Amino acid sequence: MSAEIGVEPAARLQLRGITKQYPAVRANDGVDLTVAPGQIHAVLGENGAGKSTLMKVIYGAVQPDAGEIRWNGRPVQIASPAQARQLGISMVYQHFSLFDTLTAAENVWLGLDRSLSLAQVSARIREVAGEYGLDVDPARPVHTLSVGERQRVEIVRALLTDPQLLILDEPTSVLTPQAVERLFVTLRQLAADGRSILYISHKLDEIRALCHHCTVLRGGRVTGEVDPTRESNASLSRLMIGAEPPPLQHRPARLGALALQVAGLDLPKGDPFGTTLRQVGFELRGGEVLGVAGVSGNGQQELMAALSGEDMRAPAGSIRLFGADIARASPRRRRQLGLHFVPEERLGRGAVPTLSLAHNLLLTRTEGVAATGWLRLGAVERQAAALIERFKVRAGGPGAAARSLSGGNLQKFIVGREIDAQPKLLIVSQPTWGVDVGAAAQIRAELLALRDAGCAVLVVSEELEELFEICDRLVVIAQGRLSPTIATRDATIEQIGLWMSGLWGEPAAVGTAVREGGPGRVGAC
Amino acid sequence: MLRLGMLKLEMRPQPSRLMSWLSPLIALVLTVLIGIALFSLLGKDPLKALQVFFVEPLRSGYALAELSVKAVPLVLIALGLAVCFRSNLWNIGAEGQFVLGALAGGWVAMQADAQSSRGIVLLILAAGVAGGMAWAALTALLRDRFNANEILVSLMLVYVAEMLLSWLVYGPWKDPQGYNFPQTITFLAPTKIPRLVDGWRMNIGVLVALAAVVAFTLFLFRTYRGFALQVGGLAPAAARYAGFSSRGALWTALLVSGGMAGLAGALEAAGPLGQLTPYVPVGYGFAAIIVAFVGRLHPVGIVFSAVLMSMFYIGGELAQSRLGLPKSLTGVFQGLLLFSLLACDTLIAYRIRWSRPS
Amino acid sequence: AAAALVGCGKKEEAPAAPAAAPASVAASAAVAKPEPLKVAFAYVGPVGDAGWTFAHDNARKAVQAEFGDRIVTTFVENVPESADAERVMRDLVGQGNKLIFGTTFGYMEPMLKVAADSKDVKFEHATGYKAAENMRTYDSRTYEGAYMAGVIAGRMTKSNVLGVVGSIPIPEVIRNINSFTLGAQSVNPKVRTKVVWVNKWFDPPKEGEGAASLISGGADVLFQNTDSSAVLQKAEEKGKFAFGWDSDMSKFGPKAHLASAVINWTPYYKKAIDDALTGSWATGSQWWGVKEGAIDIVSVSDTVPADAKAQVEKVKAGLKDGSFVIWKGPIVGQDGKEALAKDAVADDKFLGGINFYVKGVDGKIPSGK
Amino acid sequence: MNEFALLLAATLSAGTVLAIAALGLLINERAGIVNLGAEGMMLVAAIAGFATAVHTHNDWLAFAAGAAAGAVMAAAFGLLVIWLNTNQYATGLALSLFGTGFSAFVGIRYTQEKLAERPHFEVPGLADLPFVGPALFRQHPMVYLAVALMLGLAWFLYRSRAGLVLRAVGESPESAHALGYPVRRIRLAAVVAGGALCGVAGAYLSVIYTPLWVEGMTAGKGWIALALTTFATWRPARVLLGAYLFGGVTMLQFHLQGEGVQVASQFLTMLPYLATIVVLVLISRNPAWIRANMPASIGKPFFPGG
Ligand SMILES: Nc1ncnc2c1ncn2[C@@H]1O[C@H](COP(=O)(O)OP(=O)(O)OP(=O)(O)O)[C@@H](O)[C@H]1O
Ligand SMILES: Nc1ncnc2c1ncn2[C@@H]1O[C@H](COP(=O)(O)OP(=O)(O)OP(=O)(O)O)[C@@H](O)[C@H]1O
Ligand SMILES: [Mg+2]
Ligand SMILES: [Mg+2]
Repeated sequence: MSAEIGVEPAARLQLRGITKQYPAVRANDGVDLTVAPGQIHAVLGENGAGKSTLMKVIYGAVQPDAGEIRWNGRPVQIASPAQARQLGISMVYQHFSLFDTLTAAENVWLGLDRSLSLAQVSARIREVAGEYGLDVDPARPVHTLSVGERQRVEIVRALLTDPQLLILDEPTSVLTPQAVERLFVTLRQLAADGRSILYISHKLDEIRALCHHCTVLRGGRVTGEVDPTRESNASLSRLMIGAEPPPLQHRPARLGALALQVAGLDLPKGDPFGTTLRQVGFELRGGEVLGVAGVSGNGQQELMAALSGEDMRAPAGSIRLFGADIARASPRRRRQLGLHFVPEERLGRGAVPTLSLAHNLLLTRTEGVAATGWLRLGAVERQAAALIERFKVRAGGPGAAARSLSGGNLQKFIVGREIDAQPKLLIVSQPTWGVDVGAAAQIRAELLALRDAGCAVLVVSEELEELFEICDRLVVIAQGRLSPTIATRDATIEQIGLWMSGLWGEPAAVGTAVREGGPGRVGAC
Repeated sequence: MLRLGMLKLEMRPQPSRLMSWLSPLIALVLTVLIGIALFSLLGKDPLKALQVFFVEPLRSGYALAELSVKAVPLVLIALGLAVCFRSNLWNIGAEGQFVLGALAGGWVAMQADAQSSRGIVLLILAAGVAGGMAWAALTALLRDRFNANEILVSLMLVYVAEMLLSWLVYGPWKDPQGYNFPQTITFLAPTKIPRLVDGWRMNIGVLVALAAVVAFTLFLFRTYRGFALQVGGLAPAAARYAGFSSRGALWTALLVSGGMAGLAGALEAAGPLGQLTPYVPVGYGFAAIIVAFVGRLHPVGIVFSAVLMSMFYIGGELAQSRLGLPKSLTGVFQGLLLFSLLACDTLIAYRIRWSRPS
Repeated sequence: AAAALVGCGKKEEAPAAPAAAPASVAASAAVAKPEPLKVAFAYVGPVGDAGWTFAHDNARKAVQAEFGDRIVTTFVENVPESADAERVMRDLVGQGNKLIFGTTFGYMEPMLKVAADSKDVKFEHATGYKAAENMRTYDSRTYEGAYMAGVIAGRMTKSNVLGVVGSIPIPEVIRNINSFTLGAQSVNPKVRTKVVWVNKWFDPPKEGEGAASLISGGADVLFQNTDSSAVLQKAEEKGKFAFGWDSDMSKFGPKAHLASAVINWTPYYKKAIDDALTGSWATGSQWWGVKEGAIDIVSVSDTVPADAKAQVEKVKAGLKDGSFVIWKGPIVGQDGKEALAKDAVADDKFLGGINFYVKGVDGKIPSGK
Repeated sequence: MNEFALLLAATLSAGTVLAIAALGLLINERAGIVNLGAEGMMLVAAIAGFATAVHTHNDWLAFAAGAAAGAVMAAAFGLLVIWLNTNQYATGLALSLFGTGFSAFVGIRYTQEKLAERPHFEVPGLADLPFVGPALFRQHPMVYLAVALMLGLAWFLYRSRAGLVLRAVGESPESAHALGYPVRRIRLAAVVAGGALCGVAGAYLSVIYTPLWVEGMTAGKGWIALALTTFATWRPARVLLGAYLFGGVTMLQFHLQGEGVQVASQFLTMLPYLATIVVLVLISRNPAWIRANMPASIGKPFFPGG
């Protein structure tokens, strides 16, 4: 084996037997990986497979318990990100590492080790921006940037260190399809310059389109090394989870009564860094699933808050539930009327991390509360146990603290908690964010079952595939405005992608959107 | 994980129940050990010093009664503060609310005459609650309307309350027969808080406090409203999602804690003090913050920590006349106890491991 | 019930007291050694305040030295004037003390309560007005010192503006401000007195700030009725004059210090202990001044002209032999009305209830009518 | 006129204690840590400084001792809060309590001490100018140092890379950690620096401003310094301004009394505290203003996972 290392002097990065043990899991278990110069190398795996951990090991942010790293043939110890950058390794994190109140240039400056002045950094940003088509205004504070622009700041920051190896951890989860295309152009250009790229994604299509080589991780171990251009989605999926997810059962929609009517919803942003909603309007009937697509940060959060009642400032009459004006009703009142909501953040919003699952049930369910306000803890506990059973939540029982559950299991518990309430309207935000394929399939199936039972379902997601899979109709949100709705069967990914940039063919609307949002608010490049 | 020398802290998947009970004990033992070292350093017999702090205050019925005089206001105020802190509201102005309770209760007491019925005591306590609530309501209002930081506002209002008291006892409420000294009349017999045992100063405040402990335990852990308040403290976004009003929590928590401090103030004014003087505030409001924390913000824990704190106070007094130790030692011990407790609390959420060199 | 607290610490000496009486004294009294009288002091402040409590503690040390092993003294400092005072008093009784001094007004009610339950113990309460069978009150005529300081101030001021930093507006302090002003006016009718109240007995930074503001308001001689030397030190820093109060503070401001109006509690404490030892103790009210050696003006600075010194000496001599009375009419109040008619001499009741400023004092008594 | 000059001078002097302490706390808070122990640190530093001055007769050594005392206390606080993740508010309160008791305890033998003669300070050439001389140029050097400190801190925060790193840590410790900055060490350094400045303020109080040692002599100044950082929206120049404003109100209330204003002194004594509340309310009503300046991670624990 070691002879093999010797005969491949061209390898830029070689990992041998990387192992990383966390208290609960072995995130990496003897991982081997070789990246050649100029190679775009995909790392594929379901949630929790250990992809991010491996990348952090390479970037020096996490120290492995065992294993060897060779950089350009020489064994190295990478003690810190600063040292990694010195070697020529740069990384764009899955979760951005930007500072909201600082300018783009300051953010970039913080990621550089060389003693450039801020002015020099600004100049370099402009140079790189020109070279790779990564348009960034160095003087803008980050909180005024769209998500796409923020990602460009991250990439520019990585490029300014002149890396030989660039690590991108799920860079496309926040981009429109068009922006993804642009990014790919840039990445191919970088690879052509001889730089290596480690590219992490769950999106099989992307990997097949972009990457030269693919390493598949499962449970912290390497389960395959393939040339992605020669694989199919199904074969990659088998490598990844050992099976293909069960296909969803689609039944024709049987439309019921008008459930939710939103009209003329104008809502100035509550948070200075938020988005203002303008003239949002749509309708939703029982027995159908409406999907809201859009790049995050375009008003989804604000719209959800207005619909769920977390933000009660909506103009009177702008939101009606079965005809009743609920624009200013509290979340509890809305729940009484049959509106339930699953937020995208599980810990801290959908559930209190330190409280037990039973106590967390009380957030939205009051069957265990007597009319006097007395808690019948026994009843609550039994109810929680039943939920855990029904939705196959893996947890230590109703007494387990919410934060002791894995993300997918907690999501199952929260979605289950709301579905079990037998809502008339269920609003779900990012139903399968960070949830592994199996759990995701289960949750999607539950949502469809709910629809078939006559419930109105509103799903907000950034994953277009997911929306196309489960929605009857789609609508796009961009810069706080809503596009017209379109039946899913009439829609194409390209069209929705275009709409996500705020361009939905209403000349007047487009004009205003661009002017009001400013040049940078448009998600696409 | 984080390292401190060879020690490594590791987050536990679940907070440890055992440690949440053990940690106050470890902290107390630590404090006592430091105390022993300190006494030896000062050339005092540590055993005797420990006896003064931990035995003498418990030696007799009378001593226990005196302990209750100190502990009752601490328990009452700390109960209210526990609700506040659990709701993530940092009312550190209980001292001011205590003063206002004493003022309001005292005012009612001054209206009494020798023929007044004993029922007036209830009125005095109610006035105390109202006075404390009113003062806390100022903080709540400024936080609610203007988003003003409640830590600072409530604290500044302590100084204002003290000056208000000072103005009243020097001016409008001054005892006309008092040679112009800063004091009100001594309250008449019917207004006195009834004592439990003749000759001892222990009064019905003890019963009030015990009832409050039961009520607060039930409120916090067995009612929906109590649950809602705590969700607001643990995870504000979850409270908003659940529809638990944060304004409601703000007002409830501050009014409850203000009311409890006011109640303690009225009990003190019409109890052991029997009149109003500029010296009504003696720091109960601040000490109760420690009591609340050492009691883990749990009503039953608060009883224990209030007794402990009172032992420190009384022990500090005794140590002066018995051992010639300065009074400031009390503060040193209280600070040390809180420090040790906070440090030991780390063990609830984390586990200590010896780091194995890799 | 209180007796339950006795025990423990019998061997311990009183904290700051000399460890044991000098051997010679012990030997001379060795014939028939009675149990020493246990005497306790409850102080409102720290013994190191350099002012009020310090003066009391000096006297305690003096009597301890004087009576040797016939008495044992103990003190408790920083006793709040709150519900805690009663417990401390009861504990002191329980410890076997037979004579207990409480050195601040706020102990009056608690001491009365404890005295009622402990008939075999004698109580001495400073500055109060309520007495009992076994509790008497004592005080010193601090205003005599204030008057003498005023005489010096009246001579030394150039701006004719005097400044007083007052603690809390009780009759004693108002009386001192008035007496200080009367003393100054006796040698310089043009003087005016400005007053700031810090509403605390002991808060040096605040006292200093008060002094600074008086100086910025034109005062060039300061006087304080608070318990620390902060005012004197502020005057030193700003190149103005000031006085020591309660104890000799000359070392805190060698240049600014004009004189210290001191209280010497020793004569009274000696008498009280003597009364208790000899069994002649009786209740009542004692108010001692220059005449009894309780009040004096000391360490008069060399910057004070000799004739001014002579004026002060004359006043002191007059107070001593009773030929001079400070509060004798005509005395006109701030409002211009006659407070004391010509030749009328104020009695102690009048003095005890003074709640007005004399003419020449600016401002308004907080919450005064 | 001269009267006003003296009032101004007293105001600057009174504001300096607050300014130095508040600038220190500003450093803490810029790194995301609130230290409610300011009062305790100032007290321990006050006695440390005073004792040093008594024994060495050197005021500058006294300031150094004060700074060291403040730094040590802050380091203890920092270890608990940053490494053991204890609650910042509770730990700060414990520090306050401990500091108050401990300073009183070790300070007992210094309550009778006085310092060597306090020198007068004049800026040569400027001290004799009419009005501005007595108003501005007869101050202890520490008064000017406070101004220099403000300028230095403003430069550090907004012009230097290290200052940018500090602000970045306060804004998002997670991101700073991801970029490889030693977040906890930076936070500890900020806490220690803040403690040292609180210490200098405490020593200035006992060695120059009062100059005496007495128990609890800070009398709430630490708390007011904490309030100042919020009402200055975490900007150094505004901290200084606020400190002088507060010093001004303090002096003004005495001045009004001395001038015989017909208001009970208790109400005048309330003034500084009421002023704090009013300014706090005025500042806080605009959440956008706060949000744009407030270090986003302030008061929140940071636990690096990795
Ligand atoms: N700091 C940590 N402490 C403890 N466990 C961790 C830590 N970081 C990651 N893990 C665990 O290690 C495993 C691998 O996590 P990792 O983030 O590498 O997965 P991933 O493949 O990047 O998943 P995703 O697709 O969700 O990004 C998971 O089970 C995760 O819970
Ligand atoms: N000693 C304590 N200190 C701090 N918090 C506590 C303490 N004991 C309980 N709690 C908290 O109080 C809440 C309720 O606790 P409690 O044990 O009363 O109820 P429970 O265990 O949920 O219900 P049940 O007793 O019916 O099983 C929980 O959030 C718990 O973490
Ligand atoms: Mg990942
Ligand atoms: Mg339980």
